[in-house]
Amino acid sequence: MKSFWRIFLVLSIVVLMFSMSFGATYDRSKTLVAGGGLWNTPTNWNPFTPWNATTGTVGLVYETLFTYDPLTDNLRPWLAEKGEWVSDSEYLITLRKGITWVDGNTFDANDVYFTFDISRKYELSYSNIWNYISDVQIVSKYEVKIIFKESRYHEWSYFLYQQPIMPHHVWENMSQSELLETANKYPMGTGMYKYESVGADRMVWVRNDNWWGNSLFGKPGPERIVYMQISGNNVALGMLMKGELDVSNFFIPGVPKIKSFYGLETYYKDAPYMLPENVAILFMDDNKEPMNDSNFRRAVAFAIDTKMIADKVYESQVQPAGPTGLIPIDSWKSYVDTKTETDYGFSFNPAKAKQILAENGYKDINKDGFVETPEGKTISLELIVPNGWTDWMEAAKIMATGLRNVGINVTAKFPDYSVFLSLRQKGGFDMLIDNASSSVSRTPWTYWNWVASNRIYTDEITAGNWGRYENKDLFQKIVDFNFAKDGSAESKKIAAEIEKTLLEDMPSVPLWYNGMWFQASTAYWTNYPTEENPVGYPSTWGGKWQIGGLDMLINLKPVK
Amino acid sequence: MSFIDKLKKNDNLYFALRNKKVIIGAVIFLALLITALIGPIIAPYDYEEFAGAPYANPSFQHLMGTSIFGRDVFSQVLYGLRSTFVVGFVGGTLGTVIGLIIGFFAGYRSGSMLDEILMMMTNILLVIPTIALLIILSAYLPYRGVITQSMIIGFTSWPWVARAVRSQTLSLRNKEFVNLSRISGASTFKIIKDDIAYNMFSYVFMVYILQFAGAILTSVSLDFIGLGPTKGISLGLIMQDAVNWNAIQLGMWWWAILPGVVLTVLVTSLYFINTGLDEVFNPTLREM
Amino acid sequence: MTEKILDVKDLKLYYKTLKGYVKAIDGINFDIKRGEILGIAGESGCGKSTLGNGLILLKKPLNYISGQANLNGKNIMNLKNKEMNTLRFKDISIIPQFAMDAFSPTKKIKTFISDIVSQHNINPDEKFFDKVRERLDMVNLNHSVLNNYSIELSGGMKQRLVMVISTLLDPELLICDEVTSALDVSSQRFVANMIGDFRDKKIIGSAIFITHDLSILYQIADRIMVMYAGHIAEIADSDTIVKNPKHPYTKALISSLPKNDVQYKDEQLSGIDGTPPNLLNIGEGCRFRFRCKYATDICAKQTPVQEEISSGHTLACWNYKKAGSDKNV
Amino acid sequence: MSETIMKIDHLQKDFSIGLMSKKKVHAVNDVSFDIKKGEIISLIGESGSGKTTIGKLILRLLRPSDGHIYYNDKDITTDYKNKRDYYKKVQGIFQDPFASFNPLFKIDRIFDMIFKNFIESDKNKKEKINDALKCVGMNPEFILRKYPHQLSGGQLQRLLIARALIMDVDVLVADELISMLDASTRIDVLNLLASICKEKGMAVLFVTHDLSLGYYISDTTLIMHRGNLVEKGKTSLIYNNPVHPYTQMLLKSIPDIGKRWDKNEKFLPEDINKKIDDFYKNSDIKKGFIEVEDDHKVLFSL
Repeated sequence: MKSFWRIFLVLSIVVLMFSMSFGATYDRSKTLVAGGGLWNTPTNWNPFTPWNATTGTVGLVYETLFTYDPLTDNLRPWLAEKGEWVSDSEYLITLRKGITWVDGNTFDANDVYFTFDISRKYELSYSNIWNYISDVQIVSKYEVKIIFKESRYHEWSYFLYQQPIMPHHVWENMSQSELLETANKYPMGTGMYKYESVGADRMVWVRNDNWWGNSLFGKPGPERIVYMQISGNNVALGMLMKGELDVSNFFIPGVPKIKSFYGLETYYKDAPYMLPENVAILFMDDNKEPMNDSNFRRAVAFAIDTKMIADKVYESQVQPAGPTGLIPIDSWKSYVDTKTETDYGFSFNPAKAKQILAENGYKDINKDGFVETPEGKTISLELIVPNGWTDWMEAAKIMATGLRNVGINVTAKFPDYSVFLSLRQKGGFDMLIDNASSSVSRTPWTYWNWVASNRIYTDEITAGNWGRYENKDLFQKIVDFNFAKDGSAESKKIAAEIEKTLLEDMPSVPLWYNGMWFQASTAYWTNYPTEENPVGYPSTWGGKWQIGGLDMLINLKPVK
Repeated sequence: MSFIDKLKKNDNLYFALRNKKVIIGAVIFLALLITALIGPIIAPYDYEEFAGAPYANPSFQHLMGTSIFGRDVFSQVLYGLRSTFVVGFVGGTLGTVIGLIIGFFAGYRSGSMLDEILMMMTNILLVIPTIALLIILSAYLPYRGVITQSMIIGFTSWPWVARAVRSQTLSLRNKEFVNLSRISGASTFKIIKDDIAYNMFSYVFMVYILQFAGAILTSVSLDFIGLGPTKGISLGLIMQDAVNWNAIQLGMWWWAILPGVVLTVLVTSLYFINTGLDEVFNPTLREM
Repeated sequence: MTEKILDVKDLKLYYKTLKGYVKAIDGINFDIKRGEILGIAGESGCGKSTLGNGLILLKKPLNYISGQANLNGKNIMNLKNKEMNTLRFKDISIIPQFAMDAFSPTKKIKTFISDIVSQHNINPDEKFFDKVRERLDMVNLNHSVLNNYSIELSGGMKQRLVMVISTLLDPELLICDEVTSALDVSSQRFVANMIGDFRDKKIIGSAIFITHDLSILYQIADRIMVMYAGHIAEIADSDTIVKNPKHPYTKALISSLPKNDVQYKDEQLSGIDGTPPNLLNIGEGCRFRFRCKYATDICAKQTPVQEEISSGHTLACWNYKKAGSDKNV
Repeated sequence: MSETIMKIDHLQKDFSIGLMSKKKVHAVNDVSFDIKKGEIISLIGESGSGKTTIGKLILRLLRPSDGHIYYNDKDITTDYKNKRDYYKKVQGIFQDPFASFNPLFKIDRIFDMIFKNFIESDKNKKEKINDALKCVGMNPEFILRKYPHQLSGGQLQRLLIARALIMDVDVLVADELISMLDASTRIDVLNLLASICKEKGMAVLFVTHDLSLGYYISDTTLIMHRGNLVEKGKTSLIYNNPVHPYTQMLLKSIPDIGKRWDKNEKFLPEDINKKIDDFYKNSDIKKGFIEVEDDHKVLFSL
């Protein structure tokens, strides 16, 4: 008994200290509590390894030359005042004047030069830009010129709002390994927020009141952002209901049903509630029978009831994908060739699926209810999604049922994520669903470059095209598209050809547009981005602040 | 001799059939077992079928309501109960049998090197949590079915059976009737069979019941933290689904709670049988 | 010597089982006077331990059916457990069978004692332990045993410790249930004598000494009560019981005991044929009649009543006169 | 009464404490005695004296650490494997009659086992059993085909005696045979045992802690103390003229019915060890196990 009390006492002291050190309470009316983009205790703020960095490191602290708003297709100068192609192979960046780093140093061309130059010197995540640029030059204190070997217009436009600029006076003397391995605690940037503190389950950012953009764009509403690590969507929902969480970027079942009871906002008031963010795609292994037959693959496409998935699994929080898979945002929509879509597109049509199968020799020979290959081999396929990805598991079950209904024997299976990853990268699966790099962007090139990536000639692949669909002609067209100026007639022509090939050959099937999951509580903040008030793309995920998250912060207004 | 007289001659059976706890437990258990066996026949829907409107309260059409997708929870429970029984039978049997064999040999050869080694193994396994083992195993197994899960539970749950059986064997081995058999020229095998194994039967039977219940509970907790079967359905998976899909926050108590109630009833029935049998086998507790 | 500490009247204590009642104590009458040691003897299952335990704590499945057990004039059978708690240890205490196995192996004796008395709202301070040491002296135990663990002590030492602990509050009545049975002969004598010592020094008021071993009882008990199958056969002072028993059962029992001058090759003692009856749902009648050679019709029909045949000598037998005249039992 | 059938020769049994430990306990230390045909020997000692161990050694349920046991001049400690012939003639009965029967089987099993393993033909099996049961005073009809829990302790012990009868054994080790029995029945069991000895010439090693019963039944008495045999000889000699202080103390502490203990005598069991030590120290004239009179030996020093 005595020892019990002793343990109890020690525990309570520990708990108390824990809550004192991390549970500092902030004035809620000046604090934004967010969640959905933090899955571990924050331990890294290194902009050179953005995939490890705590959300906000890029965007809130380190800023990019441009930002991008997918709602308006606006590539907006941010650190840059402007950027333009001064010739076919030269891009001149003019920087804003009067920007300082938080430590008081002036932000200027040297920092931009450093950011480019360091990736030439060292092997960094963005060093591949040196595949197509040949030099970077300081023109003046606020002007930098990039010289191109190859004018990859599309890739470049994406890079402009992806790459944060680093302060050269902090980083220039570091070795490659130092640069890549530092946790960079207390990151020092030019951005609207600064590192304040960190807890086991949270990251606290405090507003930089001297931010250079206050006069240009407006001062961000929240004095602090407490970014919570929330273990799952059910916890997030509970917090939203109680007003403990202001902005959630989780997929939360039931939101359509209850949002009005708890004063929750979503981007659209009614279905589809969420903006589209990326495309869930069905990949089929092109090196295996019968998935190596494009007719079979087309039949599969016709057999999937994506509307049912959207309605049942997502309660209409997502939209079924169009045949091209291109998300209907301006930058991608403008490249959809409607004629190609009509001529070669597909939709849920079991009869058509059966017809395609029958026409191409897939018949049920052994009368087990499922078709065999034209050579008479039985077909028994697995459709895999990671175990625990509950929405996809449900979707996969519906897909498998649909496929079985047209005579294709498919079972939905749920390996653990590590097993899934290994199968995805090394091959050996039959069918899988993935959405890894299909996010909205400045250009559909990012989508095609992933869904039909030409980097498939290694044992392990990481760049997409998981089915290892090989079509050199298509690969070349995607390269050509990159070289064609955005919006040019040529680029549209190439886009139509790419779409045609993908639809005819159907190496992968676009399924639905995963949402930019966003639910906001109006307990403390208002003026969130919505359909009527499209002030930003409401994302707080790592790497997405500069495509609208920053705008959301600038526009937030306290309730009181 | 009438049936009742015959019954009275077999004390254990006689008292078991007079023990309210055993009767109640057994009736519930058998009812659930039968339900599980004929589940797919009486289930109004398939467990993956979108049977009706989502968010539906329990009604005559959906005895346990529907899930967020409109699946019939009652049908899911009927199917899930089967897997739960499979886990209990396979996991419980495996755990008991392994524990029995190891505990038996360790006990019969107590003090020997064999005993030391077996017990060291047992003690090591005893402190390694099942969950840790499962996490490691899951990296090697692409999928886990109900059977795989049951086997894993069985292979990790035997140590305490082994310890208990060892001490039982040890105490039986020192009983004087063992010595009497020895000086009566009985073979070692016969002594092990008649004098030790038979006398452990009631004990082992109770251990088995506890293992059965334990396997079910372990499977549910594994299901719940996402280490459950990656295919099929079980009561644990239904509950995990309910939690994952916010049934509690969304007020769908029937989805989250009713499968749990069924499970609780099942496990409780086993504990009823167990405590009841404890009274039956242990004459000092026979009175009620 | 006339004040009755315990007065038991027609007491019935039955075990309730699924098959019916086991009539373990079935209408017994006796009393204990202050300063007296009453020995209770009988074969296993005769109800002697049931009686001892029943007086202290009625625990299921043992049920109180009827009758009285008046401790200092108060019927303790009707007391609620809470009220009984205030009496236990202080007014009535017990050394149960196997008590010496009850020591916790992980606790030092001193801690063990502290824990026990704390439960009875006694502060185990040094003053208290001074008293404990005083008592240890009395039973010839070294003070250092307090710092020992129970496994370091022999059975006899443990039994003496139990004795000290259960009499710390100077109980009026101490019930000793088979306290010598598990001991070696050499310890038996000391422990048995201790009971008498404690009584003489007025540490305990009086005692009930339960054992199956009549020869031990003869050494220490003032009076002996012989029980058979839930009934009392005979109560008398110990010399009378041993040398001039009247009840056929007592006679047979005494004559079956080995004497220090009888060897098999010279003279053969004899036991009692048969076994005690099953007490489950047993009916009327003398329960010894199945083994009794004087049994007549009445023995099967009517339970013999306890009858005081001379001062302080009570027995329950229809035919004791016939038996009494028979020398060759 | 003179033919020696079993010879216990410098028997030693050590138990090591724990598997790894080198510490040893001498459970039986250099014990020698003879068993003659038809003789009843009581082996008396308190708990832990090693008396039960000797019984188990003779029944070959334990292996001796040293010393020998000769049965009909054959050293049975060297051919440890061949037990069947030995068990035909040397048998045991154990302390707890209830624990001596496997509760799941009918009591007939103890007879079935011996018929199967020791007796060549099953011929007359039923008769032999019935005769033996009658001999121990039991009615076969009421006894056979019952389960152990349906019988009393006395009946069970008689069954075990009947079992030895059927086998017609030479030596019976009776370990605390009657200690679990009630006073009213124990004397009958003892009488039965003694009468069989006389009739059949069976020798009994009567292992007990009860001195008065030992006196009643035995011809020869052995007193054990902590693994050592401290006094042995004719029963009447030992009881009337105990020499070893331990024997003296034991005899003083038996409760004797009809004779009360001397209340004034300070009796402290703790004193005994000192007394024994003094006895050994002061007896320097006599060394070892020495005859003090005919058929009466005493241990004078270790």
